[in-house]
Amino acid sequence: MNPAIRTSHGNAPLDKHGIAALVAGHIPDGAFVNLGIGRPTLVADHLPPGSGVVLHTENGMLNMGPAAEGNDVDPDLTNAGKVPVTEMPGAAYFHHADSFAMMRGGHLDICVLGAYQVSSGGDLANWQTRAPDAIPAVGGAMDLAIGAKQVFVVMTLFTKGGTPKLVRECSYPLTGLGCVDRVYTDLAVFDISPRGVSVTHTFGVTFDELAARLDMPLLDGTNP
Amino acid sequence: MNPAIRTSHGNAPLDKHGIAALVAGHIPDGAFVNLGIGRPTLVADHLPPGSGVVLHTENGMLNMGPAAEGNDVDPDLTNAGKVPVTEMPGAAYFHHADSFAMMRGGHLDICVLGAYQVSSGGDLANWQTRAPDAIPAVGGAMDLAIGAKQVFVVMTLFTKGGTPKLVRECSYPLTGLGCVDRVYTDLAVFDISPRGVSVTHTFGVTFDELAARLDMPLLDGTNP
Amino acid sequence: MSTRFYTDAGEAVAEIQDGSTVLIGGFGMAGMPVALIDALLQQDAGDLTVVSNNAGNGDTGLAALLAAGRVRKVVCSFPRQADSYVFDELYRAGKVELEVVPQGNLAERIRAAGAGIGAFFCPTGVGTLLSEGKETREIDGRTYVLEYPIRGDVALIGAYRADRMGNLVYRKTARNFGPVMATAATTVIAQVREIVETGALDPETVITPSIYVDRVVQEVDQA
Amino acid sequence: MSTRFYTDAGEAVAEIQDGSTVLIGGFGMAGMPVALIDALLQQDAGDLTVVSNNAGNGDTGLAALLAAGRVRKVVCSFPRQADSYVFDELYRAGKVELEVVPQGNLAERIRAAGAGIGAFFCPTGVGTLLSEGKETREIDGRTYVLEYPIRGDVALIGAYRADRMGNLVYRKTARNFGPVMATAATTVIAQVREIVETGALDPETVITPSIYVDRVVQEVDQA
Repeated sequence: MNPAIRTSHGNAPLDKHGIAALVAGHIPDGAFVNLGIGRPTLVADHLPPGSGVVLHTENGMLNMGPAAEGNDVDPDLTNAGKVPVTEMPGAAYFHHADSFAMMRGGHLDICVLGAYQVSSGGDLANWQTRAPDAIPAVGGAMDLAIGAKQVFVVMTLFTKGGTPKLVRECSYPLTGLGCVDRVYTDLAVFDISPRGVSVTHTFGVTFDELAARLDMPLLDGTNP
Repeated sequence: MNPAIRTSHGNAPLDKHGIAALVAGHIPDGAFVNLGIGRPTLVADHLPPGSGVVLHTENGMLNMGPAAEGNDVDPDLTNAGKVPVTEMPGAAYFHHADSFAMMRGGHLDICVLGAYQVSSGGDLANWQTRAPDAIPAVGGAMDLAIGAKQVFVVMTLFTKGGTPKLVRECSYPLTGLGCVDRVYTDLAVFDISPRGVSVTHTFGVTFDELAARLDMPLLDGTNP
Repeated sequence: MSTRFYTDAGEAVAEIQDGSTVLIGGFGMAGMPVALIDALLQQDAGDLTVVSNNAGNGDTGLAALLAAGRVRKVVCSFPRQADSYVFDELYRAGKVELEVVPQGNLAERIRAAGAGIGAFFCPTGVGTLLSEGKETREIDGRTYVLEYPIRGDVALIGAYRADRMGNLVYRKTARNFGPVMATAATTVIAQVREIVETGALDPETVITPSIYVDRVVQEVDQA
Repeated sequence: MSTRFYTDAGEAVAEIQDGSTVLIGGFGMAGMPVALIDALLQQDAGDLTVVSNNAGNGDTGLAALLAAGRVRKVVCSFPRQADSYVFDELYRAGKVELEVVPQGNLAERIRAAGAGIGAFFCPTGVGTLLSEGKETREIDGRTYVLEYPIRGDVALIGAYRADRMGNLVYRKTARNFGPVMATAATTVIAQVREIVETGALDPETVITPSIYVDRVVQEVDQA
C-alpha cells in the first residue's frame, strides 16, 4: 500500500460519500476498475479529473462515462445496474463472454464491491442473506469477487442492529473465498493479508475501541 | 445424400480437376465450407457462380474470394496456405480462437481435406508420414478433421506404388477418429457410414475391380 | 446454410416446439429481442427452458411468457429485480424451476457450447452454494469448478443491423449475450433494427458472422 | 495500468529476460511483429520459449532468433514450411525442443490463459499422437482431451492502429493470434502501423481494448 494512505485519519465516522472519496483517492491513476452496483458506484463521482482511471462495466464496456441524462439517454448503453450511462473517448465494447473473460482472467486492477459480511480471511458474502423467502440472484458478483487483482469492499462496519459485518467466519452464503484485499467502512479501513487483518485508518474511533467491538485479532497499522 | 449424386458415373479415371469439379457439384448452395491446403483448394475453381457457397479460412475469415493477383495482393489478406486472397462482399474477419471455435463447434457444413490414408471406419491420416527425418507439423488439420458437419477427403485411391490409401486401419499417424464422411478419388467415390463403406461412383473401373483391389468389404451403391 | 429473412416475427418463431431450450439475449432491455418473445407468446410452445440473464420485468416479454405458464425452468444469473414480480410469484408458488448461474459462468458455458468445448475448469463460484456437488480440481495451486456447456434448441437475439447474408452488428452494450448465444443454438433467430445490402457492413466490424444466423426479422417501428 | 508508447522498439523489448516465454503473433507474415522480433534479436535474452503458429521463415525474424541460439523451445502448430530451414536444422541437431499443438488448441489454450480457465476438455486431437498421455473423458457420448492454458511472460503482436489509450484494431487476416495473445501475457507489446488520437477509433470496432496493451511501438516505414 502507498505509505501516504496510512497517515490520514479522521475524527468522525465517514458517510457513504466520505467512504467513496477515500476509495477514489486510493485508486492509482490509469487503473482499470469495476465498480459494483450500489454504494461502489459512488466512487466514480470522486475520481479526480485527469486520473485516467478506466471504468469497466461487466455488461460489455471499458471507459464508461457518468450516468446519462436527458438527450444522452440511450437504451442501448447502460451499466451493470441497467442505468443509462455515457461513453468516454477511447471506449471499447465487447460481448459478455469477452467481458467476463477480462474479469475472470485477472485483468482488472481493482474491483469495488458492497458486502453483507467479510471474514478475517477475506471471504466475501454479498449475494444473498438467509431471508426465508429470498430468491437467489447472483449476477456477476462471484465473477467480480475472484477476478480483479485487488478487491475493495465498501460497507458500514456494523449492521443497523449493531452486529459487526467484519467477522471471523461469514454466516451468510459466500460469494468468494479469500478474495477481499481491503475493507472500507464508516469507522475504519482494514487491510486483509496473510499476516492478518490490519487497521490502517480509523474515523471517530480508536484502534482499541475497534478491537473491543470486533471478534478477531487486529493489527494496528494506524501508526506505522 | 442427394439421390442425383448416385447416377453420375464415368468411364475414365478423374484427374485432380475432375475430382475437384465433382466435389464442387456435391456442395449444396449456401453451404459454409473450408477447403484444406493443396488439392482441396481446387474445388473453389469449380463452384458455380451464384452458388452462394461461403468459404471459411481458418486464419480468420468467412467469404474468402479467389487468389489475389497484381494490385489486389495484400499481405494482410491470405488464406491458410499463406497465399494472398481476396474478400467477397459480406465477408467477416475474426481472430484465431473465434475462427477455430467456429470450426470445432461444428458450424461449418463441409470441410474438404487431402489425406495420406482413410480407414474403413472413417479415421483420417493426413498430417504426418513416418518418414525418418519428418518434423511433426499439424497446423489446423486435427481441428478441421473433427469440426465440420461433414468431412470430404480428396485423394488418389492408390499411391504411386499402387498401395491403397483407403485401408482397414491407417498405418500413418491419425489426424482424427471416425471423422471422414466421404472420399473422392480418381477411381471412385466412397461413402463412409455406420453401415460400412459404400461405393457411389466409379470412374474407369467396375465395382468388382475396386472390390478386388481394396482390402475391405464394400457396399455397391452405384446402382441404387 | 443461408440465412432466411422474415417480415413476420410469428413465422420466424413458428417452429419452436414444446420442451425447447430457448436462449434469450439481452441485459435488461438492451439487446432484448422483444418482438421475437412477443411472437413466441403468440404461438403455443410450452414446457420451455429459458436461458437468459434475467427472469423478466414487468408484465411484458419474458414475464408474459412466464405468466402464461409456458416456462418450466429458468436458467439465469439474476432473477430478482425491482419489477420481477411475475417470476417471483411463480417461483415462490413452486411453479417454475430456477437454476442460478454466475453471470460469467453463464456467458462462458454458452460460449463453450458454441466452441465445441466439452467442459471447463472455472474459477468462479468455488466454495459457494452455486458449486455444491460440482467437481472441483486444484490446478497450479488454484481451485476450479468443472462447468458444462449450455446449448439451446433456439436462440432469440437482438442485434442492430444485418446485411442480406445475415452478418450482424450490434450497438453499444446491447451486444451483451447476443454473440455467444448465436453460436450455441441449433436455430438462431435475430431481430434487427435495420437490414442493409450485402457489402454495406465493414467486414472488420461484423460481430456475428452469417454462419451463425438462421433467421432474421426486421423490427417494425412501434412509433 | 496505462499503456506506454515507445518510438524505439529496442526500448520496448529491453526488459525481456532469459528464460521468458514469449508469445509471438502472426500467421505467416500477416500480423507478424517483425520490428519487435528484430529488436529482441538485438538484446541478449536467451533460453526463450517461443509460442507462435510457425517456427520461422527464411533467415529473418524468428528464424534469426533461432539461428542465434536464443530459443530453447518452440511451441507451435506448423514448424515445417518450405523455408523453415533454420528451425529444421536446429531441430534435427537436437538443439531446439518442439511442442506441436493443433492450431485450434493453440489458440484456445492461449485464450484460456487470458480468460482464467484452469483447463478445458477439447475435441481436437483425440486418439492421436498429440494427445498421448493426456487425460481424456467422455462427455455426452463424445471423447475429449484435457488441455491446459498457455501463458506468456511477454506477447509480441502486430496490429494495424492504436489510439493514444492503447486500444487496438487489426486489418483483415492479420488479426489472427494477436487478440488472444494480448490477453495471455504479463507484458503485451504491440507494434502498429499508425497511432491515432483517442476517440478516433469507433468503440464498436476495437478488438483489443487498452486494458490488455502495455506497450505500443509505431513501425518505422522501411520504404
